[in-house]
Amino acid sequence: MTTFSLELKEVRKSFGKSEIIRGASLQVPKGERFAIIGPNGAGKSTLFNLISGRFPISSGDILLNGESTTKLRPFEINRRGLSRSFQITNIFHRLSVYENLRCAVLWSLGYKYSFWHRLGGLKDAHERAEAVLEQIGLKRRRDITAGLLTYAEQRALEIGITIAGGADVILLDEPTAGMSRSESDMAVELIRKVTVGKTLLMVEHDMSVVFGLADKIAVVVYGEVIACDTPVNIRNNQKVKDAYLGGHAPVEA
Amino acid sequence: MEFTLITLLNGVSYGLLLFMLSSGLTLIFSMMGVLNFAHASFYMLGAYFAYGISVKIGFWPALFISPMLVGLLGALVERYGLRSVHKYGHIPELLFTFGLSFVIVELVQLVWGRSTVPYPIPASLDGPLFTLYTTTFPMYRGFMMLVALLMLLSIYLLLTRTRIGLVIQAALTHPDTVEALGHNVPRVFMLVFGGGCALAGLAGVVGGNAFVTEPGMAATLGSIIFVVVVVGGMGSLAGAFVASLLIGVIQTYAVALDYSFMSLLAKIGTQVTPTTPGYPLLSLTIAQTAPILPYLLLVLILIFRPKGLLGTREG
Amino acid sequence: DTIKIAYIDPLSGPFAPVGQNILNSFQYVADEANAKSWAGAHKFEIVGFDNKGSPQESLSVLKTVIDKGFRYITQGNGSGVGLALLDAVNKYNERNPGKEIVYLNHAAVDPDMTNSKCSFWHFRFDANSDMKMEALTTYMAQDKNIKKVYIIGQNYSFGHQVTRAAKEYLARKRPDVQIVGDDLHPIGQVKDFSPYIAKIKASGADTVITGNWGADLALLIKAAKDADLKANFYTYYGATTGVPTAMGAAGQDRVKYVGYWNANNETFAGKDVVEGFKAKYKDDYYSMATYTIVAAMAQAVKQAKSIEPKDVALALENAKIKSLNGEDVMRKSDHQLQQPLYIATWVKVNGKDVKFDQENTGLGWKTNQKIDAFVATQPTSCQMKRPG
Amino acid sequence: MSALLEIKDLNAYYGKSHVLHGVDLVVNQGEIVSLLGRNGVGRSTTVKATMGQVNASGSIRFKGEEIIGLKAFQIAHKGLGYVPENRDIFPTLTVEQNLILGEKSGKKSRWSLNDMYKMFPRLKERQHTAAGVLSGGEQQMLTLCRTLMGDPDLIMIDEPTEGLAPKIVELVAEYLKELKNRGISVLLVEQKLAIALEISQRLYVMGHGSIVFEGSPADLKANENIRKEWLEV
Amino acid sequence: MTNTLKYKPLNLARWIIWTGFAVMLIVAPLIFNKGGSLSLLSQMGTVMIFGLSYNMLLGQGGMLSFGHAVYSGLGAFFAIHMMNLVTNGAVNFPITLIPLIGGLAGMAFGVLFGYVTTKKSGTTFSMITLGIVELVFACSLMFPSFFGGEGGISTNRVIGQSFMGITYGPQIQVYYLIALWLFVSTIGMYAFTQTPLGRLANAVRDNPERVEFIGYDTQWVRYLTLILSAFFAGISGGLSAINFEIVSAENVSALRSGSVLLFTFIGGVGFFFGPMIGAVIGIFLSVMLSDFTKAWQLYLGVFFIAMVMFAPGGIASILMMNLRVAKFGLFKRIWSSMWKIVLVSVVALAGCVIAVEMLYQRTLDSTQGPVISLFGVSVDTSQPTPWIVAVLLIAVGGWGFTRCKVVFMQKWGEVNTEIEDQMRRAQA
Ligand SMILES: Nc1ncnc2c1ncn2[C@@H]1O[C@H](COP(=O)(O)OP(=O)(O)OP(=O)(O)O)[C@@H](O)[C@H]1O
Ligand SMILES: Nc1ncnc2c1ncn2[C@@H]1O[C@H](COP(=O)(O)OP(=O)(O)OP(=O)(O)O)[C@@H](O)[C@H]1O
Ligand SMILES: CC(C)C[C@H](N)C(=O)O
Ligand SMILES: [Mg+2]
Ligand SMILES: [Mg+2]
Repeated sequence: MTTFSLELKEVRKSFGKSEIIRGASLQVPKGERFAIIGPNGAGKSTLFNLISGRFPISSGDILLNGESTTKLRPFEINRRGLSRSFQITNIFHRLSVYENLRCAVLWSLGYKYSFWHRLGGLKDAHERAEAVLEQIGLKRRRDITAGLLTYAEQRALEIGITIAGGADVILLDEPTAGMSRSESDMAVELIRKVTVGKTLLMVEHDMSVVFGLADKIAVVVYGEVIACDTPVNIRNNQKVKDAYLGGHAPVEA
Repeated sequence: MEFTLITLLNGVSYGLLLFMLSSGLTLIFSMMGVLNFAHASFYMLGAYFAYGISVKIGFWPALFISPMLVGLLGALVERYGLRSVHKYGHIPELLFTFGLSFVIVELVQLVWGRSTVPYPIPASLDGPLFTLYTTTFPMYRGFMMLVALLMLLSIYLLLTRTRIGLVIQAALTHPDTVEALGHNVPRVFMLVFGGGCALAGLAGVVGGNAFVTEPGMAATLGSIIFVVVVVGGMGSLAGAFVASLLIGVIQTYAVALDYSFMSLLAKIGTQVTPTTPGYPLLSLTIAQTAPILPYLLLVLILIFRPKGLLGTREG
Repeated sequence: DTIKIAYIDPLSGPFAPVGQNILNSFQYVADEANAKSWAGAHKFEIVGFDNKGSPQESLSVLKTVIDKGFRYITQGNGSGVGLALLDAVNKYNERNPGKEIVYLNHAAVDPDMTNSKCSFWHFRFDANSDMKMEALTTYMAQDKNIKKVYIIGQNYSFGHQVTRAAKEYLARKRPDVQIVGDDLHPIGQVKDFSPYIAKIKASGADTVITGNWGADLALLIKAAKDADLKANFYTYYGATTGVPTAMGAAGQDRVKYVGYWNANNETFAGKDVVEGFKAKYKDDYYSMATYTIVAAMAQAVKQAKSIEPKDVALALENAKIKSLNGEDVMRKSDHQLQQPLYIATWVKVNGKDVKFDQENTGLGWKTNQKIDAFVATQPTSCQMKRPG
Repeated sequence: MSALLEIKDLNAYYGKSHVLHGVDLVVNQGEIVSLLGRNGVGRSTTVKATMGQVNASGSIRFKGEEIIGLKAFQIAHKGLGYVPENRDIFPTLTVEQNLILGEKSGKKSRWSLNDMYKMFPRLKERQHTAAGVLSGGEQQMLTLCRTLMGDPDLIMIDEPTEGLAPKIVELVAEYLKELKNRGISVLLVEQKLAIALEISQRLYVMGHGSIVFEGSPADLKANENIRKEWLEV
Repeated sequence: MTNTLKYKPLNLARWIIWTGFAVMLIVAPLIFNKGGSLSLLSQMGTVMIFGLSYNMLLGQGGMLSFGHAVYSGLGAFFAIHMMNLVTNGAVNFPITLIPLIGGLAGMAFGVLFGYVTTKKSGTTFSMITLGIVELVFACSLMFPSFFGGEGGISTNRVIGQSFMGITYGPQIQVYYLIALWLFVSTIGMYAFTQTPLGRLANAVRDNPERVEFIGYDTQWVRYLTLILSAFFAGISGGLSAINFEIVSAENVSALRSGSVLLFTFIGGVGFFFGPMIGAVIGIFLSVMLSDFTKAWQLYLGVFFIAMVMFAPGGIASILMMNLRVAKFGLFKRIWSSMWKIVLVSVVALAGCVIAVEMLYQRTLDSTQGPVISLFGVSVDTSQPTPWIVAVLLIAVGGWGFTRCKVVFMQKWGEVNTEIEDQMRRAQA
């Protein structure tokens, strides 16, 4: 049996009395790009929160590269190579763009909680941060305080922080929300570029992004994965149409 | 038996005074997020105003006028001071009230001098309410308890029958949005702060003559009421109530207990002498630890139940 | 020349009222001394410095006043501060020979300061707490109604000393009296004394001994009245600023104090000072040590023909000082002034033996007994190092 | 048809930066008007300025009255409703409390809580949940309903469909039409051209802080240039 | 609190700054050599270390502590007990290194208490620290053998034989000891801001949640930062033990903790050197002012309030803003309106001070006779003239202030907009 990058087994999650995730199962092979779609409130972001360790799961199991992560805390999961972005921008708004990225690479380069290294002397961290800066196209905004960036730039930085640590499983939650058509086209390019050879899981409502980027699409409805298939098959799946896409499928695509 | 009952009564009435003070603080703290370090100063102002007024026209008018005045002053402080600081965040707000407490003490001394003022208990309330075995329970303490309970009731009604609480909580995170929905946020803030101060003022009117009215009265009550608010759970009036009583009773009883590890060990036959290692700790009586109990409670509560006793949210 | 004395005591914060009153007392007496040339051509100048009631702050003030050229300091409010100052003065004098300073203690009464920690540079003009307890217990010994005694005090050096002495001396003089309890509470922090009163009540005590002062005493007595505790209070500091007002009628006939003086003494000695002080400051003169200190200093500089601290200190040793309570002697062996002590009770002013009230309450202190200096005197363990 | 909202020569500033340079815009009674434009051209600013949340000069008349310079809550009481763009729900309050806060004191609303729950049953399911934990889309629904509770005559909605599932987007479009049928005017700020074209009577396109196009959906569809220059990149 | 440490001078500039700092420390006592200023300087030095260590928490890590004095205070207690042990001959240890004992003790308690406090952040953290400081303070009276009760523990710093004439008897030697430690600690704490942990503390301050998702445990970041900060606080405690030769309960009090918060805030938490300015001003106000006037607490309170209301970034931010203006060569544009506003403020201030002083005379010190000396002039408060003067000064100053403020704010705004434009252009 091949190990998947990420595997959910009958995951359940309740908040108080309401069960939000009702036995979701999913298998993501290495190096594939997955999109997750589903109605509002279906539990997509919650699923991400469970996978990344933000919330503990109620039952079931989550395997990252074949190892269970359900007992681990977010930073431990991150150290095992999973990194995520947020639906609502979540950056270090008072640090400069460059510092945001440099913080994000420190752990993976093994600097831990060091207070005996001089930041300025860490060549590898510097180079890595600069490289990511280049990739996300914020080179010219390098020394701006992150809080002052425009919305789209902040979204790009959000992605930058997520990938900077070099994790090989990446979770993106609505990376293009609030972007205009052209901006989201650029974002798609960016995502495509930075996830080469990595496993990607992405929540999106923008169908052009979903169908443009994903190798496979998983549909979450009421806390369950009701379908998981190639984009073509999903587009023609009646269940998905009823639950999610509505009358005319991808309008803007 | 006499001792137990009277101590309980003492504890409860002390607790209720704490509640009077902390209710205003809870209100301000929970709603506006302002840690009002000057709260006890407003308590002091209440006492001094009441003294000034009662000398002229008697205690009963003072009971009403003084809290009004303090409330008005609080509202002015909010309007011309806190409001402009609000945008910088909570730490500056806190520091503002911190500085204010200095200023108030000084002003009070300027007006009334540095020593105790003779603010007496009104004759009609002076005397025993009832006698329990041989100990009399003063009428004034009964009055204090009554006022505290009335206060609890009226705040409760205010909070549950109006939307003020909601407006303020919402305005804490999104003031613009609340305003766009048609609520006059600045005015509500001013009212709440003024109201909270008025409550402190009322506590001052009642507590000032029950104890002493002097410039140091604010400093000594300052931190204990923070303990009450936090232990009760920030934002929970009921919590503040429970915590006040709890702390009042614990402290009162602790004072009465002369037990220590040493006496415990003596009971089981081990004698402790001053040369025993850890003697200072072993010989400490519960009575002597009374002053730290509230803080110990605070730390323990925050570690094991950061929401506070009846609180609903953290931090 | 001018004899500059730095008064280092609390002038702000909770203990400011007492500090201010005593500063005024000093200045009043100094004015009088200057007007009447007590010290011949020399004049007194007493300047107040605020130590905010803290030992550490006091040491920082000490540095300041030394820098400003003061060679005499006086302090009294709080033995904790007193001990710290004593230590600092000793160290300074050791490190700066020829520039010594002298510490005139007007009220810090921890006995240690003239026993194990005694110093040539320190003179105490108040009676130490053991002497006061000696006098107090001597008085109490005569009262056969006293059967059960409760001791309550502030939890610091002075409070501890009072508790210890009370137990010791009562055991010696009245072995039949039972100590039914003793308590130490944090200083200046207790708002509500009713639990302590409940405890006292439960113990069945008929007499309470306390060294409490300031609000701690006022609140204690008030709480006793509320709970209808029928016990007498033997205090050290019933006459200090703030206590009379807070006590009011509640303490009538029930509160006594022991001190080196009482305005309503047998001859009303010091009447002029009390009246003059009241006229000038609208306040009561009770800190008679101020008078003794100025008088002693005047006498010493005249005798030494110098205002150099070392000379003055030597002249102070064994000095016989005429003060308002008679002729006092500064004992050479430990620099503890030997003086008579008074026991007085809080009663209504009657114009006869109780002329002066306090804080306009209409109540004043009636002298019960004047106890001669030799009765109250205590042995000392002082081994003083005198400058060579 | 009379002009309900009439904006003339509106200039607005954030601190010292001048964002709007003379915006003219009219919304008539019972009309859905869309305000389009690229990111950052100042559409949200226009709406915020109308609501009194941004420093502005010029003229804004609502029901014939000048409202520029009034405080936001006064403007709200005149009957203007505003749905902000970034899901400004009150996170610590429950869904129901959020809705209750939408009501204005001393005014009878034509909408009740139940109307809202009927519109979005999802909200009813979550009514006692703290709004902060709602999903992105649920929050969007909540802000819309909250403003409706205040019974506005003109509702200004800033990007209501962001983060909503395609099916819900259609639903929102339906409801906006429904609002219009009930006599409520709508000023819609949108990113999704399709919806704007579908439901609005008139459209404005903004560029660099002023209006560069005004016309019907048909006009815009016909006008390739405007679309190229001002809406796409 | 914004741009922490954005200020990155060139390496050369850095060398100049540090050397300048060292030179300043060396010559300060030569310049300020009036009686008493030496002990003032010594105090400032210790409080600077304390403030800087506090800012590691507040400015860098976003942790608002109400109990920082616990670490400096306990450090001081251990240092002083160590000194007493040396005096008794129980151990042998050089005085010069005593602050290290304080630091280690502070650190040890950082390890102990920090474990509890840093579990939480935000208001909960603040409240636990308040609880801890009150606890420790209350304990200080319960264990007099360690804390010395109300009177504290005294010591004698002149112990052991002198080393090259250094006995630490004279204040000047103590000053240089403090200066040395200040210099070393400042370098240490500055270096900390440039380490991975230091930067992560910033990240945790800004957004603790996200930090968890880049591989770090926020609790550890807070905990380690606190431990290091407690170490430096302990050093300052050890130095103050040497300086005062006494340590008492107030060293671990909430009041002391509050004042370091105030000083640091006044200095400016947004800049590394802010707390140093705060220490200078704070010590000056609380030590000197109380010598000059009885109304010092009133002034202190009003000063704090004014700072909080009008300059929440602290003195450092005012300074840096002006420096920035100067750097862009635009200072001459605001200069004319600036000196005017300063002038009228001084006038109004003088009026207020006169009024306050006279008021104090009339109420609290009425017994001392109506004459006081103000700025070296003796004034009779029972006459109307000085009152009229005071009111006039306030009126004129106040009126002038409102007038000048408008002009100044406008100019100030213009200049700063221009600067920001320039900066933006430079980046674009
Ligand atoms: N902490 C929580 N407590 C209670 N309910 C929660 C919590 N977090 C999420 N929920 C609920 O779980 C459901 C799923 O939320 P989630 O954010 O996962 O949805 P989503 O699929 O991401 O939707 P959207 O596309 O709108 O973002 C929602 O109904 C939400 O209210
Ligand atoms: N609070 C603010 N302070 C300073 N500038 C701001 C602020 N808010 C917005 N701006 C600037 O004003 C301009 C107009 O912003 P606005 O939010 O109105 O744009 P928009 O058209 O709504 O775009 P979006 O699609 O991003 O919502 C932008 O350039 C933006 O950077
Ligand atoms: C002024 C006095 C009340 C001080 C007290 N006697 C003490 O020694 O502490
Ligand atoms: Mg989501
Ligand atoms: Mg917008």
